[in-house]
Amino acid sequence: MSKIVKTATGLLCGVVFMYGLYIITHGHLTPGGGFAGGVLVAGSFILLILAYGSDVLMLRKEETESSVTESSAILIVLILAVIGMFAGGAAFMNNYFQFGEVGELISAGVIPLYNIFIGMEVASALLTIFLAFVIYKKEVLK
Amino acid sequence: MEILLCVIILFMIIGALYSLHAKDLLSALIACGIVGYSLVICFLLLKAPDLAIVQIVVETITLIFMVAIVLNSTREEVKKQITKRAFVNIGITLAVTIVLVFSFNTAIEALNPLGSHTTRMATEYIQGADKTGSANLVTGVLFDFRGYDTLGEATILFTAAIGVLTVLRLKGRQ
Amino acid sequence: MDNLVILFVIVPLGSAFLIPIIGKFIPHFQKALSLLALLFLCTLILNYLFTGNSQCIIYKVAGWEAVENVPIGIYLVLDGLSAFLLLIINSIGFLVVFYSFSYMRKYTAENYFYTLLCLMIAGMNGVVLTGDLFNLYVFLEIAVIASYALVAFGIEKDELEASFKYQVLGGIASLLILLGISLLYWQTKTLNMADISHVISTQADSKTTLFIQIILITGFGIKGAMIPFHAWLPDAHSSAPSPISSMLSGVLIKAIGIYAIIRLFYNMFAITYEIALIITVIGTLSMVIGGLLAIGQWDLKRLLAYSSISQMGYVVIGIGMGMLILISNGDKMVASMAVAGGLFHLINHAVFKGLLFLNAGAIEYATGTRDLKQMGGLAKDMPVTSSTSMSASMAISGIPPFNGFFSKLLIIIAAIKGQYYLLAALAVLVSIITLAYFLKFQRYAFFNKTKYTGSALVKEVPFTMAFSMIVMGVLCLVLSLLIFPGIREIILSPAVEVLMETTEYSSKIIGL
Amino acid sequence: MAYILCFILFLVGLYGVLTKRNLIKIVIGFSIMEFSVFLFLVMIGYIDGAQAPILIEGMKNTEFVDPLPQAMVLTAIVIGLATTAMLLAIAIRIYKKYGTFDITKINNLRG
Repeated sequence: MSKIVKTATGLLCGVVFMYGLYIITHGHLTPGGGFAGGVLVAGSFILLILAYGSDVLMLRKEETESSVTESSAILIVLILAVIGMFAGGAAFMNNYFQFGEVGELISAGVIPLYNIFIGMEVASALLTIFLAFVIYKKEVLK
Repeated sequence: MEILLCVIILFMIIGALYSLHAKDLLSALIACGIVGYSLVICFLLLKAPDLAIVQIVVETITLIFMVAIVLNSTREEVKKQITKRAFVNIGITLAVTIVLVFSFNTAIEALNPLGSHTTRMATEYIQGADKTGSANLVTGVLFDFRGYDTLGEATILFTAAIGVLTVLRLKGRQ
Repeated sequence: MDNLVILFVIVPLGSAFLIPIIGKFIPHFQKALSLLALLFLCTLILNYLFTGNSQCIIYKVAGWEAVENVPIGIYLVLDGLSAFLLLIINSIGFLVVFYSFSYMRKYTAENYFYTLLCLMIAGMNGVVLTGDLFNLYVFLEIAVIASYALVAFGIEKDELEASFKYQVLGGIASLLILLGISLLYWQTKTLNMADISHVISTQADSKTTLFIQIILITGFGIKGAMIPFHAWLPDAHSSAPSPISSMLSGVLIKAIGIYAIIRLFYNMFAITYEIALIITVIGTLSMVIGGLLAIGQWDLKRLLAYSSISQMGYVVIGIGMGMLILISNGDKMVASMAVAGGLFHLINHAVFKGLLFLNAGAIEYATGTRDLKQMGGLAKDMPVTSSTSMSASMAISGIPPFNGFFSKLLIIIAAIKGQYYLLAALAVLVSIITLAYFLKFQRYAFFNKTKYTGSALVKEVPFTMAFSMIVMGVLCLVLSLLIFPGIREIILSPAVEVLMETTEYSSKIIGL
Repeated sequence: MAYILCFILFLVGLYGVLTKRNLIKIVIGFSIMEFSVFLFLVMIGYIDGAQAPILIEGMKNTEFVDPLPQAMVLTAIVIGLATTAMLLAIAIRIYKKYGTFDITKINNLRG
């Protein structure tokens, strides 16, 4: 790819990444949430890979890392949900933190935490899928 | 409102038909993408901004995946000659479609028309901002009232990632 | 016990999430964890069955209580029928995991295999536990997406093609189910199954309900491989690795296809004559055509797959006949007998068809072929496989004292008492056909002259595989005890009771 | 009327899945079926003159559209993404084995 494309992508994907983070963290206030934001974050990484390309060895390492991230993130979501069985209303998936004021950034109990970890899970899952396709095409379908 | 919606859906139907009959796979994919983006406009019209955001990013990602797969492959679809049977097939398809649409029409006659929905289970969800603390009611439903569904949904994405890794691994047997 | 209900979903999910992280560093961690998880669930459900006196447990996820008798959260319901299905899923799953220890050695990526297996079990447990329609759809998707990947696990031509076909039909089914659920939400404005049942019973209109019912029957019929929609089953079940074929045939089509049909059409919708007739006709077609198609097969696993369709036909006939008798105000005893026969055959089929697929896997493991014409004389070299498959074949063709005899007998007696003489005759006929093709299997695989010309000598399979097969072979005999009073009350009767008191389900849950 | 058009879109997708002989076209057919079901669900929850279900300060006693179908569609969109990814993975593998996406040249197995 030409230098212009690379520079432009570098700038753009930073913006996309930040926007993804904004959507994740404000999921309980504005439209969007863990899913939309997670897909955006994954999209910024995918843009980078598309523009810069990368050798297969590096990609394989990233694939392992993103799949581990994915498993850990969803495990944390499950643990957050299980904690509800012992705290507050003593039920699975219970919202056991202080609610706070509706409309504030730090409010809505566990929901922001769920949003963050679900966003992480979605981002790394999509990245894993994309990397699996790219590695497969590079190695097998030359 | 409903007329605008109908026009967009009609456009989507035409796009879908073109997409299914295009000779080149890449143009088929792009037509499918346009149908997906028209869906975003429908969501905005129907007051669902959350879904619009999710649909627009998911559609983009899906298109990237699909184009990445199709790009270096044989894109041409095999040509088929138009025979007499083709007209018979079209006739059968149209007849089945008419029967199904007619039965669907009779089935939904008694239900609320567009725009006059009432809530039963969701009444509590609409008043539930105090109970979940979330200003975005959809997020409140997703992560609190029906958080169990969302856990399942995240699990499905996890399953798909593991499944793709399984299917695309290089060597199957030792 | 109340809080333990949710463990049926959490434990397999948790192990599935842990395996990819830790399994890389510790060898054999994946096997130990999945085995322990399933053993724990087995003990849990047995504990419930033997001490819980089968009271109905309602678990409200996130603690949302109903407002003015309208449930707003997701409810999990553990009653007799769910417990019955949970017992089948987790015990067969446990034996299959044990069997896989040796069998899966020839494949790579064992971590992914056990992860997907745990996810599939979590999905099925979620489906049978849930009391919420959309939640059922979500967990059904977990189970089937895991099974799509597992069918393609060998990544050879046949596996990939079978998996694609399975995905196409399964995808259509999923979307039909989703369409049905959305129509139902439109009609009733609620998703809780008990509440839907309550709302529908107050509405006079039946055209909408009939349309929804037909869409849902089509969707779940494809998932359960009933005859007009069976095209994916023989390919998918014969291409998957053998332990997975055993799970798919023995458990998956029951948990997501038949169970959903039973639950929705007994407990959620009011029973109508048309639907009962449709279900019975579909069951009869499956039973007869599946049996006829199975005779001509020479690929061992395809033969077993077609026979699955045929045997599931028996189950559906029992269920449909029960509905027909109930709706025509027949004798309630006869109806409950038909339903008991169907459910009894369901558990029996899980055991013997699971065992037969494991046998097929063992034969493939030892000789490397699935073609019946290339086998022969294996009885001498593989005594365990031979004897267990003999017991399973006897059970499936209904020879006393094996369990298959009693369940078929119940269905046939109920058909005669309910004056469905044609059904009874067909059931007997198909039973004879079943005997014919299993005799063919026995003869060509075990008793003919040795035709196998491989390089190595044929040896008996390793211990873990043999152990699972022996346990299931013994179960084939022991399960016939379920018919006798005293034991029947623990497992079978509570499940039948749930179905017989059709509308009790909804009033029990929403408390009206 | 909109509902019927939506159902026709569903049937168009179904037609594509059942009759097309190209693996990618089948995937496209699935996407179209999914779109129609999503649209259908969101239309059910729409209420004339109601607001999007997000609380903004100074907004009291307004009517909101039903958030439950929207939450369901959000779940279903992600499920659709997952199924599409699985289908594409299998399709690319089949392409490697046979060198074509055309299903008429790929049938070892018969139902």
